[in-house]
Amino acid sequence: MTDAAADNMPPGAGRAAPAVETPWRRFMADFCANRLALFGLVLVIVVAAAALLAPWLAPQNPYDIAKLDIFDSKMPPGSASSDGTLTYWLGTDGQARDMLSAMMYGMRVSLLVGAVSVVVALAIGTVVGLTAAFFGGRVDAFLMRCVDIQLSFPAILVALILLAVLGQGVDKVLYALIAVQWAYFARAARAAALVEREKEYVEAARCLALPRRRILWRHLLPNCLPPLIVIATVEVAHAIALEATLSFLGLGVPVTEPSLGKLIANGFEFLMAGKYWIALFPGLALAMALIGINLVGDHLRDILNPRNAR
Amino acid sequence: AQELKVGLSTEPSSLDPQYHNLSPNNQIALHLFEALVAQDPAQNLQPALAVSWKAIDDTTWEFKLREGVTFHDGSPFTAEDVVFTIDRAAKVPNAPSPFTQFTKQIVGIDVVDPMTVRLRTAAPAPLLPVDMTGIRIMSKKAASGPAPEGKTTEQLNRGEGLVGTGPFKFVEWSRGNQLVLERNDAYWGPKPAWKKVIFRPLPNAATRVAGLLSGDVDFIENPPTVDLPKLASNERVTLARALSNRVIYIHLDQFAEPTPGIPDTNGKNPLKDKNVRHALSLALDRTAIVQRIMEGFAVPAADLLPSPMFGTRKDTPVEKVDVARAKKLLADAGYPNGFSITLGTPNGRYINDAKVAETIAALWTRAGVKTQIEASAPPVFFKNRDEHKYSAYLAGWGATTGEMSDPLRALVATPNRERGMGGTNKGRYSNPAVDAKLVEAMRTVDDEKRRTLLQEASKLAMDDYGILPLHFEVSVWAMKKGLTYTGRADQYTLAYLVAPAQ
Amino acid sequence: MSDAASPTLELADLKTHFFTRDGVVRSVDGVDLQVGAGEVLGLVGESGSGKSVTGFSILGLIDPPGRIVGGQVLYRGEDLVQASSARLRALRGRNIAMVFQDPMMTLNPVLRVDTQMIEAIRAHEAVDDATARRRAVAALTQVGIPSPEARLRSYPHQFSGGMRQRVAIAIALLNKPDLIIADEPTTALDVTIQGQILFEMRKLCQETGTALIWITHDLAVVAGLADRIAVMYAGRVVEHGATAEILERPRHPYTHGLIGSVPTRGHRGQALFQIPGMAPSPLRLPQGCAFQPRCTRAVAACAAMPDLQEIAPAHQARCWNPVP
Amino acid sequence: MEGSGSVEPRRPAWPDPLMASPIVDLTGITKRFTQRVDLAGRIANVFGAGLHETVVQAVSDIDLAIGEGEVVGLVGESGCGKSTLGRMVAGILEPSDGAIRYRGVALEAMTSAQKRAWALGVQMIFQDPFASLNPRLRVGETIGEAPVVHGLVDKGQAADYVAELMRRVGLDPAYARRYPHQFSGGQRQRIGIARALAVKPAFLVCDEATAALDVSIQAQVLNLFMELRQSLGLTYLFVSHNLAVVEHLSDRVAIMYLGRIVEIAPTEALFDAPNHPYTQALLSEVPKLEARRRAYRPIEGELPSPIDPPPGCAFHPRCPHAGARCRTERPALRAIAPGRLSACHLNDG
Amino acid sequence: MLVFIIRRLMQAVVVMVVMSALVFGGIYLVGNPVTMLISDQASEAERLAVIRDLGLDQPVWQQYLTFVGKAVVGEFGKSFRAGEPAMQLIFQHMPATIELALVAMLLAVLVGVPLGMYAGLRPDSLRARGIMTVSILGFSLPTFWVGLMLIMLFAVALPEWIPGWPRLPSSGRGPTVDILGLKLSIFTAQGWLHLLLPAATLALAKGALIIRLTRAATREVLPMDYVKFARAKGLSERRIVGVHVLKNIAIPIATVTGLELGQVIAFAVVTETIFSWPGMGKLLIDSILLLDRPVVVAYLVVIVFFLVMLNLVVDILYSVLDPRVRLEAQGR
Ligand SMILES: Nc1ncnc2c1ncn2[C@@H]1O[C@H](COP(=O)(O)OP(=O)(O)OP(=O)(O)O)[C@@H](O)[C@H]1O
Ligand SMILES: Nc1ncnc2c1ncn2[C@@H]1O[C@H](COP(=O)(O)OP(=O)(O)OP(=O)(O)O)[C@@H](O)[C@H]1O
Ligand SMILES: [Mg+2]
Ligand SMILES: [Mg+2]
Repeated sequence: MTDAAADNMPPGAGRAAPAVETPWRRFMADFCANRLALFGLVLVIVVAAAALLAPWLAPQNPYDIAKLDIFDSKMPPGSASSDGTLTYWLGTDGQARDMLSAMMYGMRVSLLVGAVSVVVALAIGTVVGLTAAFFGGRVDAFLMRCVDIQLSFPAILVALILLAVLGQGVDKVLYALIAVQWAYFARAARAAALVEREKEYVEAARCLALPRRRILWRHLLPNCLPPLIVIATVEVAHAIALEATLSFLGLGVPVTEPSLGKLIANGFEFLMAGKYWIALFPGLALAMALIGINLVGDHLRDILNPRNAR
Repeated sequence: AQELKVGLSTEPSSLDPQYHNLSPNNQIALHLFEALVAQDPAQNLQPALAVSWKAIDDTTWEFKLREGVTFHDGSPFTAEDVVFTIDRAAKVPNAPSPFTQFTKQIVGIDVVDPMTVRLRTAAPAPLLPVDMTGIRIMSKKAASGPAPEGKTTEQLNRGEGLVGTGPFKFVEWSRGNQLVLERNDAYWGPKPAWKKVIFRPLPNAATRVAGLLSGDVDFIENPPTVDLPKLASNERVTLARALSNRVIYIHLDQFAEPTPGIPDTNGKNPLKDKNVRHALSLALDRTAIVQRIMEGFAVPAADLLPSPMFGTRKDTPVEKVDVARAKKLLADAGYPNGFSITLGTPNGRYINDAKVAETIAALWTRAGVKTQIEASAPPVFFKNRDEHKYSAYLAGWGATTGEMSDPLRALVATPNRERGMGGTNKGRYSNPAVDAKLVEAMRTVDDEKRRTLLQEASKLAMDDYGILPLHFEVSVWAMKKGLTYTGRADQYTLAYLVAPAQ
Repeated sequence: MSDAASPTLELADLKTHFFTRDGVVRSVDGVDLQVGAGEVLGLVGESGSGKSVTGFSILGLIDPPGRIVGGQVLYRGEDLVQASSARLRALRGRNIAMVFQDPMMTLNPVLRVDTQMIEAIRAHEAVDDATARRRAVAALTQVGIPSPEARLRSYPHQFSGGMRQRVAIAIALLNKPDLIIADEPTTALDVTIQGQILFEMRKLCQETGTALIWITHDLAVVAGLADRIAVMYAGRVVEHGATAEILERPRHPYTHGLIGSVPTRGHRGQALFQIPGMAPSPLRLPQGCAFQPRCTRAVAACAAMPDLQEIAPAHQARCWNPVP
Repeated sequence: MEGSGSVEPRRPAWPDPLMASPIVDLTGITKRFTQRVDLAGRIANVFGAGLHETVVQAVSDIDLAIGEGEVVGLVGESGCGKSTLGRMVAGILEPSDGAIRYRGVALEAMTSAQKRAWALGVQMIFQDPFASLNPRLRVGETIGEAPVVHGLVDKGQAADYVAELMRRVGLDPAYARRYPHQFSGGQRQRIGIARALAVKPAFLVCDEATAALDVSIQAQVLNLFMELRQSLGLTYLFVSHNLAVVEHLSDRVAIMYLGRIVEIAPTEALFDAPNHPYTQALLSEVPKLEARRRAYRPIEGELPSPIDPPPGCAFHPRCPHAGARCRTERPALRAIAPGRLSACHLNDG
Repeated sequence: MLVFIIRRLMQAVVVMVVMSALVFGGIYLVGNPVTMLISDQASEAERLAVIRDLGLDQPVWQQYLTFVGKAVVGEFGKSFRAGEPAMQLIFQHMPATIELALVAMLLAVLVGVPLGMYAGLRPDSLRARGIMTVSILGFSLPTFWVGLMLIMLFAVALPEWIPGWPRLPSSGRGPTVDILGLKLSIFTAQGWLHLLLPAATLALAKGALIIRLTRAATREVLPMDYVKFARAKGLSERRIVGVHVLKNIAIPIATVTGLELGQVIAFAVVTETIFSWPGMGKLLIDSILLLDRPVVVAYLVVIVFFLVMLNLVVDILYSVLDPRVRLEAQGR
């Protein structure tokens, strides 16, 4: 039995292959191995690009009310505007906004709300969770009771109540979403930190008399991040969906700067009237974004899961 | 025709006919109870439990009651029931919107004989018969109880003591789910066509329409305007419509200086200038709003009440949109570059309110007044409005009494709490001439004189652009083919008026 | 019992490979072994040398992406590689039993011990519950668990590590198998507990004539237990012979080095013998003799794979240049 | 029930020549892990739940002095408190009771400079070669971090310093930019050693430092330890349950049982003639290459729980020689021969 | 166990106090409920009378203290809008929500667990991949949009396109039957028809979650030594999957199902809005929009209590399913 493929390994050489394999490269290689996840990533990139570049790509600025011509409202897809300057490829809504533009701008709001709320919640939650785990004792008990209380309440209710109190507005939605999410991250961060804290490399760092802060941020934090990143990706999707839901219920963003959720809510009225495009297209866009993010998150979970780590 | 299923946009908050003065409650109460005086679809007064009424002197009204009417429980209807009911209105605790507003002028009730009552008032009360349309007579026998008010609201909600003379009897109510009524076969008037009526709350407009299309319900109120073109062309569906007494208007802050929401005029309030108000009115393309946003189910307004109603004028042309002139007026007023303004609007209180506001914003912006809208949930909007946080806001007013004094008093009279004037005049428009005519009218029992006074008062206010009427809502009902309904100005959905088509 | 001439189990050129994303892992790449009734075979090798995979291959318990790609597993002359899955299942636990390394993990934590024992009996025999229970009690007594009736109703977590391993062994013994494959059953245990278990296992095999394959990476453990030792390296048996032969006269340089690198009495403070380098990745095995890159005695011939040759009576080694 | 701890001499009766200046000196070291009852628990107790604190006495009343350059082996079954003791010596855990002296200075009396000297002077080598390295740091950073933070080397020279250390433990300095996952277990253990050496320690606590390694790799690491001891004059506390390894490396061996040292003696003496019945049993238990086909009665029973240790001599339930006294009175750790201490009533004759 | 219950109850009390205070202050800030309740025609005197009647003239902290004082003896005030005790309103609406949530969860479990196990047992099969892709859709799509599309499809489009296709009711609850004083619709065929779409909407997301959870749990359990050991004992595959694997994955599934039930009840707010389902969630939304504070606060109190009880039940269930867990010892 001959092994043609097997090549000799120099004695003492590290197991793995070419040059320096950074965790990042390893991660990318793992990531790209799954086609579904790549597809998800492409979806996310397309959606994000459409959102980010909306001011340059969108045929119309749907937030500029002076530009809206009421006589162009509720045009089916493919109609030309009454002044003949542009074609509404996806139709217009009840306010004569070009659906395509409105969706791109709406996606901006949705993504912004999702991303910003998650980033802030992640930051808050991580600090709280790590602090609780690292210091333990009363600090831990207090912080975790707060988290428990927050988590004993379904997100949508907290957000509903908060928004009812705060009123409408993108910023208010952000506050509500952050308030809803930080606790997840705090708990996850604490759980991860408790596991990591017991690992011997932390003990080694303490043995080397490294300053606490350094241990916390340089040793603990980076190793607690993977599960948090997984949660964060999925939470972005959650946040976007939650914002859409809140807007749908009439408690989210203001009507003049509709997010995708608000667009769908607007379209809901038109559904029975046969003006399907007003609810359908933003819904599809939202679904695309969420599916993309979830696909990516799903796969991230697989490859960042320490159980699956090789 | 056995059963009629009706989809309501708003469920009654209570079945107590004297708890909450609110359309959804009143329209249900009208099935079970009757008032002394009724209103026809155009809100003209009609005899009901009273066959006739007349003013005996300036402060006394006499009502002759209908003979041979029995309550659902078989007991006869008499003057005692009227006394009991009018008394009870003031005793219902925690009433969020009490019925005393209809009875507060009454200082005494005299039972002349079992079929005659006299209501005495402190001051001349020309509108007392109108007020009496809001007081639905309960059975003294059935609704008495240990509590001061007799049967409590809670008991009535359960159906205890819920005994009237109306065309339907109560069967069951499961809040949020359905209210079931059955025909009162002993009803004195025309018998309803339906043995049983089921009201289902379907607050979501789209679901309501879906319910109708899927046959879940036979009849719905307030189908969303967007669906109307499609429903109108659907041969399985019939529409009924009626011009309502509700005007949608824009109020402009004509008091505060500086006024919130206009940041760029160095503290000056441009809205105090009639030219500016005129310009804003000229910029409004009311026809476009009615056509595109309201799908044609509204009527452009030039006054606060639609024309044939009491106190309205015949010759009130709707302001034609004229952007050029608006710009010129603005320039004349010293704002050649316009200014910025925030327009407040509730979101979900009136038909398409926020959408209309958005359109207005676009229209004004084109005329040079850069407009932002601030749409809020109704409670927030009303709070802000009451705290004078808007320099301009969109709202609506339904004249339940169906005559002109009602909107004038509420919307354009100089605010005065004690006299109950200008309660909803949050733009704080004040015109002594209007006030004078109005006060005069309200003291006048003679209908013709009063009508003229009211016409004059409203003309003064309209010509001054003290308030900008937009349109009158058209109420719409949709039903499956084979039913008919006469639309009502008071927007009530009354199952006993639904009839199978011949 | 069967006649001594035909071994209970014989592996002939067994090959089990894992087809992973990174390539083919030749975990077991041509293993020949046999074990007879009442005999104890020690299977020794460093981590990753393929001991466990060999054990699992015998019972057909290789999970995808792994597959037996060649060779034979002859149980009393029957090739289990070709056997149907029903046949394999009938053999498992009844004729060939297995004990695993981690006593914490081998018993299902949510099932009571009696459930797990009785199901093992009833999977092979239609006996009533009472009989099965009696046999379970007997098996527990056999492995030295005090008050077995009461302990039967316990959950695994209520046992200590040593006790749990005894329960696992009792389960293996339930159906009186001909062969037990024990995959490092004492590695996770303390020395004192390991001592108890080794002692009992040997007693049991002697009493029942059961053949035993004892997998371990610790030569010292099999020194006192096994009749014969097979040393594995990179998926192949590199040396095989009677225990005393192997320990006293190791002929393969790897075995030789392995024995040299174990600290022993009387050499305190002296440098241990050191095999240079480390075990090759099973993904990239060197050509020819897998040990050649680390071997001090490597010669040109080592570029080709040597066969397992008889070097002395009942002593085989896979080497071109064995230690004299 | 109470042990005779109070009458027991605090210092070993027999002065060890090596002990002239112990580098680390432990007296009466005890470590308890306490699980408290929280508010809810206290309320529950009002209703008669009867909850109380659980105390794990992981390490009890240990006296141990380790001389400069000495290698002390610490042996015992799993859970007997070896790691806990090692971590207290390394300063990662604080003892609940007792005093630690480093180079003659008691912990409480230390200046902050002395504290740092102790913190850096005693380093640990860990068991798990996978968990003991931060997977997100390059090997060079892992090794070079502490000396830079503590100002032992300049940032600029760190790379050279790291290269030097890597060579010292037998790693190719070219691998400094790699991540831990790219190394084998033995190599990782070398990285761990280099990391410890980077702060120029005098004392290494090796907690099962070779337990996770294959025999052939273990030999390499053991050789490295011995080589470092020679070249750097290091002192070791070598924690292990592998008697053969301990015997190979240590000058003195301490046997622990349930949080206490039951016997401590120079290696040769201990292995030639174990005194304590537990030591005897342990030694007979160890499989040896030389021993073929042993026939012996293994030690009965298992290690009791440290939450609820048996009274008297903790070993008496498993001890073949246990008498009535063993069940009630805890034997003191006493000198039985020069340099040898044992805690057994049998020695009293 | 006792400690556990006490801990939960303490937590519940804290949540209730925090939430009710927040809501009290919050609604006070938002607006005056009277503006929504009272008719525009009412005079100022009437307005003031209403405000006094409802106790809204007092400073908010005093209102809160009054509320707490009464709440302690179980009085949560009357709904501003309906004039009925808030609790009574909530209990009237509760059966509808619970019924919907239970049916949805049941549907999710009945569909999710088998599919999840299949996907876990054969992770590489085409069907498993299909299941997983669909499940991603399931929990990606926002509930309200799914609800809309279902209405669109089953109540409007399909019956229009395909003659004879049954039109599913898209709103309301259908006829109810009184069972032990509860009005339930699951005992009539019409009731089931009405339940179908809203329950499916809710079940889709939860079913997807359960599929993924079951799959993950199965995949985690399968490589365990005890599964291999069970094989080595010669057990049949059916017994291994049906007993050894199922019993182990039942632990996380039961736990999550229990906790998700709380989420379903909370999320019913959305579904109920779309389908005009007369449950608690709709009551809440309406009450929030109308600033009907007593109802909002009472709802929260009920929900907190419910969730805490649910958690407790889940924990107890957990300890029943997993013999390793002793509740006292748990630090949670
Ligand atoms: N499921 C699997 N997928 C891929 N490779 C595998 C799998 N199982 C085992 N291997 C590989 O097969 C080789 C042999 O593994 P095996 O478990 O038999 O080693 P071992 O000698 O038992 O080692 P240890 O002493 O660590 O138990 C290893 O290199 C391992 O990586
Ligand atoms: N942080 C802790 N909290 C509670 N108990 C602890 C803690 N750390 C250790 N223990 C307990 O202290 C005892 C001694 O533990 P230690 O880790 O020192 O034992 P060990 O001898 O090192 O065992 P092993 O050989 O398994 O490593 C054990 O019973 C352990 O359960
Ligand atoms: Mg193995
Ligand atoms: Mg340890």
